[in-house]
Amino acid sequence: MNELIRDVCYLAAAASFILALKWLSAVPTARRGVLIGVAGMVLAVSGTLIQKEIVEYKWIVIAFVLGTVVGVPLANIPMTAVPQRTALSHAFGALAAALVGTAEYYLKATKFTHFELSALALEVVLGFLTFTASLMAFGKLQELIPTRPITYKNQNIVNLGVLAAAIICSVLLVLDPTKSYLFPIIAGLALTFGVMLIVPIGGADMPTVISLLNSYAGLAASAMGFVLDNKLLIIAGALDGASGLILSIIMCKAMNRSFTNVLFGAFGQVQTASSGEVEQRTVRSATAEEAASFLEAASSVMVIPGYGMAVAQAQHKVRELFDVLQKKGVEMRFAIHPVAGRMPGHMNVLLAEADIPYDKLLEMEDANSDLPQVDVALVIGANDVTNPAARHDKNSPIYGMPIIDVDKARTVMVIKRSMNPGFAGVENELYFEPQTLMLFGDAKSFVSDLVKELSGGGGH
Amino acid sequence: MNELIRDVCYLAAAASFILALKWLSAVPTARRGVLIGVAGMVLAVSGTLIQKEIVEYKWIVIAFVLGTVVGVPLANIPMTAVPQRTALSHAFGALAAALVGTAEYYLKATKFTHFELSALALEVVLGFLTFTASLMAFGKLQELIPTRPITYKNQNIVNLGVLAAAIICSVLLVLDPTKSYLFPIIAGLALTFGVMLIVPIGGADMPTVISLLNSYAGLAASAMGFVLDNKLLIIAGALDGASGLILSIIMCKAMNRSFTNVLFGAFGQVQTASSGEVEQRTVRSATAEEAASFLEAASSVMVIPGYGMAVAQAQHKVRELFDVLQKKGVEMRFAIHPVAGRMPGHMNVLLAEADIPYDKLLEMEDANSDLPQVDVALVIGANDVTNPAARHDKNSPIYGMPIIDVDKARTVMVIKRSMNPGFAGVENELYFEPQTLMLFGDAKSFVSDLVKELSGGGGH
Amino acid sequence: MDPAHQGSSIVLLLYIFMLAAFIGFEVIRRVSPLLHTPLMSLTNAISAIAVVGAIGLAGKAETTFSTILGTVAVTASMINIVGGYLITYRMLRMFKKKEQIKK
Amino acid sequence: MDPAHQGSSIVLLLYIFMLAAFIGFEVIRRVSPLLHTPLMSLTNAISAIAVVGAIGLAGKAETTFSTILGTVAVTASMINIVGGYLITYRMLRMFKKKEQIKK
Ligand SMILES: NC(=O)c1ccc[n+]([C@@H]2O[C@H](COP(=O)([O-])OP(=O)(O)OC[C@H]3O[C@@H](n4cnc5c(N)ncnc54)[C@H](OP(=O)(O)O)[C@@H]3O)[C@@H](O)[C@H]2O)c1
Ligand SMILES: NC(=O)c1ccc[n+]([C@@H]2O[C@H](COP(=O)([O-])OP(=O)(O)OC[C@H]3O[C@@H](n4cnc5c(N)ncnc54)[C@H](OP(=O)(O)O)[C@@H]3O)[C@@H](O)[C@H]2O)c1
Repeated sequence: MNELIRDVCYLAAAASFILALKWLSAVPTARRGVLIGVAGMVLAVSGTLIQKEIVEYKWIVIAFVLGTVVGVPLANIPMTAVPQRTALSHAFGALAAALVGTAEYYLKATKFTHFELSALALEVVLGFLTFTASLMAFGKLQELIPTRPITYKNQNIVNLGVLAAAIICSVLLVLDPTKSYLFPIIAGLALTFGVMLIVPIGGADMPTVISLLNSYAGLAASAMGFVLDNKLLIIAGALDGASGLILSIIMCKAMNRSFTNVLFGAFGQVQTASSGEVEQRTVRSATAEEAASFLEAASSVMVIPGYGMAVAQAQHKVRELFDVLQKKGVEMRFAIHPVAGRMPGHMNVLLAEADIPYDKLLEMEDANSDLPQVDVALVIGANDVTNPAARHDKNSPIYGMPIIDVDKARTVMVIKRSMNPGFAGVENELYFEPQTLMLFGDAKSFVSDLVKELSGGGGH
Repeated sequence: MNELIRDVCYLAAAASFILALKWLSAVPTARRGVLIGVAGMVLAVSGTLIQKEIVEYKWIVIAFVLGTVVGVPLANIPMTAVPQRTALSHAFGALAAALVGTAEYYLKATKFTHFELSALALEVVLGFLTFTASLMAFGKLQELIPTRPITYKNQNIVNLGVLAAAIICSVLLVLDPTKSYLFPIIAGLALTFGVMLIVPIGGADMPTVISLLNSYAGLAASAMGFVLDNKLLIIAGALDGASGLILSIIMCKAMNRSFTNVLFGAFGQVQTASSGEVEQRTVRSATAEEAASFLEAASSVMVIPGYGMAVAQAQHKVRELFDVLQKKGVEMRFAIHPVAGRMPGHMNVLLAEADIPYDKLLEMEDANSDLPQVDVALVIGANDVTNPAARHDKNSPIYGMPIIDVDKARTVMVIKRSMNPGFAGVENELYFEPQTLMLFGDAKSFVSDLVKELSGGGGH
Repeated sequence: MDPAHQGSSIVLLLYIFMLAAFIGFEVIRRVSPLLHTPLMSLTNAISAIAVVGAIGLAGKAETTFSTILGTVAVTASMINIVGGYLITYRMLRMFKKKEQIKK
Repeated sequence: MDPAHQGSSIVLLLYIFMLAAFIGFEVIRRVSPLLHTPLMSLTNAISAIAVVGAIGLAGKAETTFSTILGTVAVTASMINIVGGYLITYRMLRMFKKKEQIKK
């Protein structure tokens, strides 16, 4: 009887998760998606708790309380910290899968079939490597450890060697499950490989990696499902695996990098900018006062936010700018590049946090078709996603990456702190165009100066 | 070993069918969809043929040959006969499912579990009722039997009684599988119910019914999958079931009828037109020559094809009209109502058959936003889908059905044979509008007259 | 065939049905109205998958009755397979863009 | 656990995996880029479904070792469940249309 209830709960939970993702696909239904996702999880947990094999609730309750106590603050971090939070929680998810796999092995190693043992080995290897890799990614994003890529000779060969060793040990274990001394070796190799995988990758490349790690964590859960003969785990894991994979593919496409290039560790290679001609070019810079007068005179303004806006936490000031311009009858919209910032959709959440209506956020294609009619394009802390070299300079490392064509606007203003390049490490020729004005300063304080100028001007 | 190969074949076949439907969703990939569908079927059949239980190939080969000999001509019918062909093939599909279920019952009635027997009963009931219902639908569409709905008092109660009797017998059989005398009764009741279901439905309502029958045939195959523990059958059946259901929902929506209304047999009730005011109104009619001069003078023409074009097989003449107008620099496009004709997508295939480029076919919404800029709206054998009463006359049986707003065009010309109403049986007030010209005649011969006038005129 | 195993097997089949039905709805909702008629004939061909069960009957040669029923069922399914795929392909060949027709 | 049954069971699980992965790809490909960050946190919460396996370990109390590992795993999953759903909901609450903000 309990089994039947559990089976029904699990079936309903699987359906709920599918609906959750389906409803998340558009803003009007998205919240409903989260609620049904919660319902699915409640069903899954309840269905498990009522099983008669569960004889001891003490530790479960303690773990629930502990998890909630840690989980709630982790949900209330500032939006700019979302990338590192995601990395951290992948680490937790992968750890859970790895530990369950470990315990299952020691409980009934010899009772598994070859197929089940292979799934278990996959679960443990993926779990442990995702655990340390996610922790490393977290460390780099939170800048607890140096973010710059650390490379040495033959790194790829050494890394693949470690992975191969883990796989060979797994195969041996599957063939002879009693060789339990192999298990700690496999776990150790997987943990090591996780660290080594991230060492050569720069902090800025983390988002693609995190997304892949999401995929791995999902696959580990799916593998657990094969071990425990649990369809819910298989389904939920497969959904996650697909999600992570798709997001990383999207990111790769938006950066015009091949997926294999990312998969095989070529990321992290420091891309040296082709600085052949060291020709001295001039840039025009402007003060907040001058910039404000441009904005005031414009009838339409397109803001291109980037990583700098996130770092400076400037989104709330940008919202003030939006309000003050709106009062003056200037239309301000936002052009969102798919990989602006450091994770997919990064800019959208930040701007939504600052209460910017989401119908003012344009996707890249729409923004590009409007830009030639825009008076002022205001770039706030974005760099690579505006670099026209991507369109024509075949030698540029970002050649072929789709960009926001800010240079088509009548006037371009760029808020950043210096002439330093962005993530890709290449100079941005946009800054030398005749219609470009550089507004040097921290994004937050510069935008707040603009707001002051504009409201001051409005008060006259 | 053979089992493993079969399992792999089935898994691949299931994946192929899914991809087939996915690729069918857009024209550029649609043909690839059919090919992978064929591949899936070949895989499924091969995987079955290599099983060691198959000891006798003679009958299988004979059946293959017979099936091919009948199947090929059935694929080469004129496009106008597609609705009846579809009905006929639903009958074949349902028959196959019902016969397999019958044979399985007599082979091992007592070896099934309750669940399997229930699935078997469902398969047989759905199979047999879909079989006769589809044959009836075929007969009505092919006009072998009278197409008009035949109704009598308490019809719904009688019908439901037959269905209930079939269900009760099935329950008894599931509870005691040895009562094999019940089986022929169930089959008989299901066969009868299939006939009775269609008797009260008019020929014109057949498409919705056919689509539902498609859904039933799919569900019967899925039920067979539960009986035979065959996942491929479950998946393919579920895909079909979903497809039929969705298409009938789409048709219901486009006719503004509730789905429950269709499901519970309210269709077929003869809709008596509200002929309260028998006011004598005048219509303007015109000859082919006059109509041709209007077309020649226009710069844009929108053709609204309907059931009449299909009946008259006028699509090739329409294509000639298209060519001759194009030569004269007149743009001719087509506005396709979702339920124009007698099955979903009917007009699209007909026009495609006549080599009209599919980018000239507009969906209803797009056509409606363009119509106010159109010089001549040429209605060819369409009626209900152009009736403005749907927009404002709350008493009209078609009130609320989305229509093509032909009355917004500068001039409207309507080719039909008489002032008779169309499928819904209501008068079309469009014909009394001042900008409307009636072109009385058979669609094919009138269009061919138009072509003659226009090419004659071009030769002057 | 102990009941526990039967139970779990039914659940598994229900999972498969649920997932497949969901895929069906998602995929078919997105089929362009332009292609609804080919869609009907393609699903028609696919539903002839009942052939798999029919071949089993016709080939196992258990009783004359089951062999006859199986043979009829294989024939009926084969008509749908051959007819369904051919007519779908034939319809799709008709859909051409302007440029393709010019050629 | 006769091999035949094992075999069939594996195939069933593979079917489920295939169908679920297909659904995942279809559904997630259609998520608006606007919502990619909430998507990441929602899938994160869903992947905490490993809790189902972890509860089994922590509650069966078979060995001290397995209970400890199970408890840690339940805690880790619970962090993700609570944190993941809450932050997703929090993010989504931020997305407002113009009219909604005015109110
Ligand atoms: N979103 C994703 O999913 C994702 C994933 C992987 C990789 N990436 C990569 O990340 C990059 C994103 O492009 P992006 O244009 O957003 O960023 P970017 O190219 O990294 O440029 C950010 C700019 O912001 C400026 N900045 C930094 N802190 C600032 C502050 N406090 N105030 C004002 N400006 C500040 C920096 O210039 P100064 O130092 O001169 O101020 C820098 O040039 C792309 O290259 C993309 O490929 C994104
Ligand atoms: N497509 C679907 O999936 C579907 C499904 C279910 C129901 N329906 C129903 O079918 C109807 C379709 O609307 P419709 O506008 O296409 O058709 P309609 O309303 O049935 O009108 C067809 C018109 O064509 C004329 N006609 C018949 N034969 C002709 C010929 N040889 N030459 C010239 N004209 C001829 C008839 O008028 P004369 O007799 O005066 O010539 C008739 O008024 C709708 O009511 C819809 O609800 C469609």
